[in-house]
Amino acid sequence: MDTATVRIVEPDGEVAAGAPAPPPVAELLAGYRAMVLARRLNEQAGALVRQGRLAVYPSSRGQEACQVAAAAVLAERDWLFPTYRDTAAVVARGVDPVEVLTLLRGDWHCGYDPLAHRVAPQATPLATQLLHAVGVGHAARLKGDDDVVMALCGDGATSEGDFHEACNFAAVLGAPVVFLVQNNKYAISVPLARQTAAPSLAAKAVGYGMPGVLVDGNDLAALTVVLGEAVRRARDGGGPTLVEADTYRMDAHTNADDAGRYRGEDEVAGWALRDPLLRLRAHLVARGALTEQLQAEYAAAAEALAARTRDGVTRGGGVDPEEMFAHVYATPTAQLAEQRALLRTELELEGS
Amino acid sequence: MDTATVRIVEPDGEVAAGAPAPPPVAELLAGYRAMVLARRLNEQAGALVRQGRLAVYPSSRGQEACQVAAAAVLAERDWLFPTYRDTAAVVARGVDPVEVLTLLRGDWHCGYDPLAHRVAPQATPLATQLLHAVGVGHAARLKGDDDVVMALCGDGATSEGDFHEACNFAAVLGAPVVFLVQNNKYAISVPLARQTAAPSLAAKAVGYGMPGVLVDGNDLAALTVVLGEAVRRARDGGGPTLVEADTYRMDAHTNADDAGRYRGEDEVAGWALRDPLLRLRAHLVARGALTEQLQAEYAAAAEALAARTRDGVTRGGGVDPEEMFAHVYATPTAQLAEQRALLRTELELEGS
Amino acid sequence: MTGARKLTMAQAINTALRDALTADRSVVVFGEDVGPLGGVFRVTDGLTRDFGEQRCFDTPLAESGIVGLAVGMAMNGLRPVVEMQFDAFAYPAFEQVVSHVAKFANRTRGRVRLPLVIRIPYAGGIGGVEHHSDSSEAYYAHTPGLTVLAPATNADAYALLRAAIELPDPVVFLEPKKHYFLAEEVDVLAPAPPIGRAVVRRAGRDATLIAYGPSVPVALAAAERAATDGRDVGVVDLRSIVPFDDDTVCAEVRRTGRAVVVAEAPGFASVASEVVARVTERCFHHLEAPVRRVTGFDVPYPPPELEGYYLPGTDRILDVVDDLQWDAT
Amino acid sequence: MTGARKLTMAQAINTALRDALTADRSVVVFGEDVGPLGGVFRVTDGLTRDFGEQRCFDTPLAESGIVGLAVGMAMNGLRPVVEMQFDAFAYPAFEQVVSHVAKFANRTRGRVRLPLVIRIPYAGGIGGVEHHSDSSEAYYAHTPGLTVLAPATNADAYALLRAAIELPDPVVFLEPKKHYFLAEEVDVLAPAPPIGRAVVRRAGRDATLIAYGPSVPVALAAAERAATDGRDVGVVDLRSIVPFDDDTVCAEVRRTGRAVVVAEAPGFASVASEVVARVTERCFHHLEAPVRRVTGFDVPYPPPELEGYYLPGTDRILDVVDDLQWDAT
Ligand SMILES: Cc1ncc(C[n+]2csc(CCOP(=O)(O)OP(=O)(O)O)c2C)c(N)n1
Ligand SMILES: Cc1ncc(C[n+]2csc(CCOP(=O)(O)OP(=O)(O)O)c2C)c(N)n1
Ligand SMILES: [Mg+2]
Ligand SMILES: [Mg+2]
Repeated sequence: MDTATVRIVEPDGEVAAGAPAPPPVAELLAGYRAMVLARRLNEQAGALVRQGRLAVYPSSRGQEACQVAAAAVLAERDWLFPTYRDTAAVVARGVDPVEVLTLLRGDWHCGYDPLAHRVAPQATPLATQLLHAVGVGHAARLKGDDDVVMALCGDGATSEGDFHEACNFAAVLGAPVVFLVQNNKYAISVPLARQTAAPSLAAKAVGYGMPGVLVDGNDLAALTVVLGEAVRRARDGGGPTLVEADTYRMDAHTNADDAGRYRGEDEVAGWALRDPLLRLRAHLVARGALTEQLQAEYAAAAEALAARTRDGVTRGGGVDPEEMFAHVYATPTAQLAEQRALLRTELELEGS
Repeated sequence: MDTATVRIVEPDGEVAAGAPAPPPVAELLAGYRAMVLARRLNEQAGALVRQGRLAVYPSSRGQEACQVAAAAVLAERDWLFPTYRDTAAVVARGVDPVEVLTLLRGDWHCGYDPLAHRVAPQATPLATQLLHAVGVGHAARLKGDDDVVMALCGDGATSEGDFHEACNFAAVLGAPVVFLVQNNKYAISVPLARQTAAPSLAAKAVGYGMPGVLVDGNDLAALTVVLGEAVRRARDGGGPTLVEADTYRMDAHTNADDAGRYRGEDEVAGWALRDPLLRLRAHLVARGALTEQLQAEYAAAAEALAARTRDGVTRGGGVDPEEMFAHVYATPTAQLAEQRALLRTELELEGS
Repeated sequence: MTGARKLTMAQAINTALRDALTADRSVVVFGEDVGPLGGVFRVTDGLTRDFGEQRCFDTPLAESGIVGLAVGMAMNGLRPVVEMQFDAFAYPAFEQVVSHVAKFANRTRGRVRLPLVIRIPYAGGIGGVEHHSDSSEAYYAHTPGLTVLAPATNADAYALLRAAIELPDPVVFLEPKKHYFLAEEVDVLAPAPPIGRAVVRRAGRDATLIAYGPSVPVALAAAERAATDGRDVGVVDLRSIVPFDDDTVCAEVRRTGRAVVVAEAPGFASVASEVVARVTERCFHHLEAPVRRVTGFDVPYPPPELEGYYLPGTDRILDVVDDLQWDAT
Repeated sequence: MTGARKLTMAQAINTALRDALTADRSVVVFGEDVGPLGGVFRVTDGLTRDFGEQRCFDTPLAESGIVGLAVGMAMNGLRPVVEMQFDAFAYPAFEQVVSHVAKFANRTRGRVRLPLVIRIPYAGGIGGVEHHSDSSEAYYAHTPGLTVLAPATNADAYALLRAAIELPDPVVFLEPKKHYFLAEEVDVLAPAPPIGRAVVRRAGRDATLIAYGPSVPVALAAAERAATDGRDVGVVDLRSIVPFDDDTVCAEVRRTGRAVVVAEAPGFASVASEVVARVTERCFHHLEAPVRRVTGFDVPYPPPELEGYYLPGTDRILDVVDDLQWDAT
């Protein structure tokens, strides 16, 4: 396998020497716009946590290129399997942010309709969702559909047994899955060096007999090309690909985390220079494609998204205690009906 | 990583062109002797199953070179982690065959003292024991010991999550473990092609950042060199190695299996030509090292082993129903004491 | 018209799988060795040959992988029926079962139901070495969101598996492996019992034995022996552990006033504990004696030579029945 | 001399780990984020700094790996204390726990005992999102070979963890995470209660509440409220689920004739079921009413906004106490 990192746009916005052809400028503009929105969403969600409107928020600040590219390369009939950190990717895929944040607001475990959007619930138990992704992809093939599945996980999650089983199943079945590992260098506090001794996470592809690609995860252009290619291969029956995106988590793991305990400010500052937005902006401005006016439009769209998110989350959905019993089985068991009645009686007594 | 198969002695007994230096002839003779014993043990155990003395026996016929080499390269202070199929390796390590077969006779789960022999119980839940091996190795290092651990598993077991976690933990911790995968081409009925799409199982080492070696698993000389080298590296602080032995299970999975359902006689016949015993015998006879007299001595030793095994297993150990309660906790709980008393009363009533 | 024939439980389940594969294109079967070999118990014998590799296939050897794959396939419109080779080899899939299979419908407000079946050959009595005889039902029964079935007859094995495959919710289907090779009359055309209904296998006036799966024939044998001692003991077969049929069970116990729960699993925090607890809560004033348990001991399943001492047998059951404070009446 | 100071439960456990690391060179601590970060609950705060990387270290992110590593290290003479980050994230280790941790000593006729401790922050009440509030004790309690402890006070957390680390057998140590940041008086020099002993937290004449872990303070609060209503209700804190202290529990119940078991976990086939079953079996003729349960509902743990409706609270407990057939007396 090729162990060089695929990069198209350098941190300063220049095109890398010998790089693959970048995507069309319209695509890059759309991607830049989506990153502006994603960044704003990360900030807004952080603010909602500080205001006590969200219980917690795992931010993807610094990883917006991955978030946007993962959604952008998919067709509508394709599937996205996100983790708790991939709120921005789910929103980029078109799901309403207030529905997405239902989970973190604490109203319900998943606030959107996974089948309507072809977006799985944001997975918490690490790497488990990768197997579901393989199942969805394999089922598509059995049914004669050419849908592709984009499955996300972090660097830490690659250590779990389920990561191994998912990659292996996908390769043996030839399932149409693109595994995108966002290597943001930490699993909460644990640095990559304690996670693996491999030369790269992409190198793990060798052990499964599938292509592995290491890509600059802060370079939207490169991500779009690499992931787009992997999606095409999967759609054409070429099986799965493992893509490692070299990126960085700029914020703490969540608001509850104290990143100062395990990493220095210098390191973070170094990665700020590789920011995915600044880089693409410099590139598009230099090409004359990103005008002041467009920038203002994107900023306005981002504010509108933030406002909609803030209002929706603040308004809240209202919860129904009895919903606890509603979905556990298609037809509630006698036991659950009894327990639900008990709770109802309690609530009525309280209310009276 | 190097993907060529390491081979020293060809199936016809000739030394392979460009092969590494073979081990000293005395070592090869000892190895040949041990293989003769291992083969005889496999046959004897099979006979005991047919006679109803053993409940089941997973034979390693065809894999005797792996069985013998895995034990032979270890120092006394090293550890062996065998599976259900590695009875011959455990016996080659010096454990009494009757104690080893206690498990398959049905008297108790493990009939030998794992700590006295530094041989773990034969593992049934696939790949789980590999993690224990890493733990033993890492503990040795923390205690300042330079013991090495030899951990065995099959090709099928490499698909389990625990295989992945064990390799990864070993590599990250730099644990002194040699993982020996006996790729005997089948996991019960499932052929290798349904197990992995990788070019080889040894190639999985890349994803863990450890050396991976593919070796002819029917060539005792090559196994001794490759495993010996891996043990030395581990002892010297060089960390783990993944060794794939290319071999074949000549018998059915166990006596309960019907191999005709999933593989042809041709395939089996082809592998008979690569038999590990015939090959080394041809080699040693050609070198003039293996005399008729030595052959007779080995055969006699094998018969003695078989007789001892047969007699011991046939005699049986006698079981004590109350032993069920004896070891669950160091100090029996009040609940277990009560249950034990109940059983004792029942037995007394029956006896009276 | 009747579909009655003599079938072993392995054959009954094989027939159920065949009939389901035939009736519904979305049914798929997979697991370890279920393809050309037909499973280590031959339960899937001939399915790959007759329905093709796409409908019945071998997977790589990884149980979490198998269950996780089934979750995804169920999300995408199929009805997977997976086999765990033995009870203890389902444990690697525990996280997938507890954190996903059981919770997906609830998590998604019912939008993503997972119509999948996890078949588990379970329990002992076959002289298996360690890890081949666990009674693991308590782990599943304690996990909300799972339907847990344990047939005791070959007819129920057929009918309940058909119903399980049709259910929109995930089912853990526990097959008492010691029954696999015993033949019984099975009428595949007989009306199927609804999931969640226990059945009175033997009416009795004096006491009620409550059992499921492999313990049902043991309970029936005990009742038979009790009858020769002049005691009229009934047997209820739960069939479904979750949902639980309180009505059938409690009706019997209220009538007899005495009950013993029989199960192979270790008794502590078990399904048997639950039966004792809920029957006592509901029938307290009808009880002449405490509801008792005859279960496996609280030890790891013993080696083959000792399993006869471990398993609840008729003697042990009758001793406890004898102990149900008959003098007091 | 006294070692009394105000400590949160996180600090009490941190102190226990420190004292154990100091007392015994063979103790090692590892898991996810337990090193420099000090654990997501700061329970291992400062251990790597003070005892070095060899004694307290971060592992790769894999729970089966962590427990499997601990098994091997215990085989080779060390005493590992591992942390599972949250209850539901211990499920990937289930096979290692059930098939090895619980069975190794029995498998090897006591020749290889595994003196290891698996610490699990468990249960709810902290507003955690899905998978962060499971009460998973039944899975472990049902598995023979495990010792299962659930402290309810900071003093017990200290003393029981010290005892658990010294025990030659494996222990599942359940830490009620909602207690982590509540301070209480802890005397680290106080004589430690033996493992397997329940304690009467409050004597009562009329009825007995039986609880453990996070439900103990809830039971005590309910008893307090009952007292103002003129009912003298006692509280037993199990502390140890396995082994179970029948003597202490049954002595109380025989005295009061009425009992209610309180626990957060779903009730079906749970530890609470076991308590009902065994208390009923042993105290039947002393009971004025059936032993009842106030437990979590048989649903997946709900989202934060609903957990208040799910958790057993004082109202629900008092309703059930009121229902204990007082008229009959
Ligand atoms: C099975 C499991 N174990 C532990 C956790 C707790 N946990 C949540 S996030 C996290 C770190 C994950 O790191 P990584 O995979 O790199 O993703 P990132 O958070 O960096 O995006 C851990 C340990 C979990 N969610 N699931
Ligand atoms: C976790 C687990 N799953 C399933 C099994 C049942 N089983 C026993 S041996 C076997 C095949 C193993 O194949 P392989 O690893 O290639 O070893 P071999 O038997 O060929 O030596 C299976 C599936 C098991 N023992 N453990
Ligand atoms: Mg990360
Ligand atoms: Mg094999």
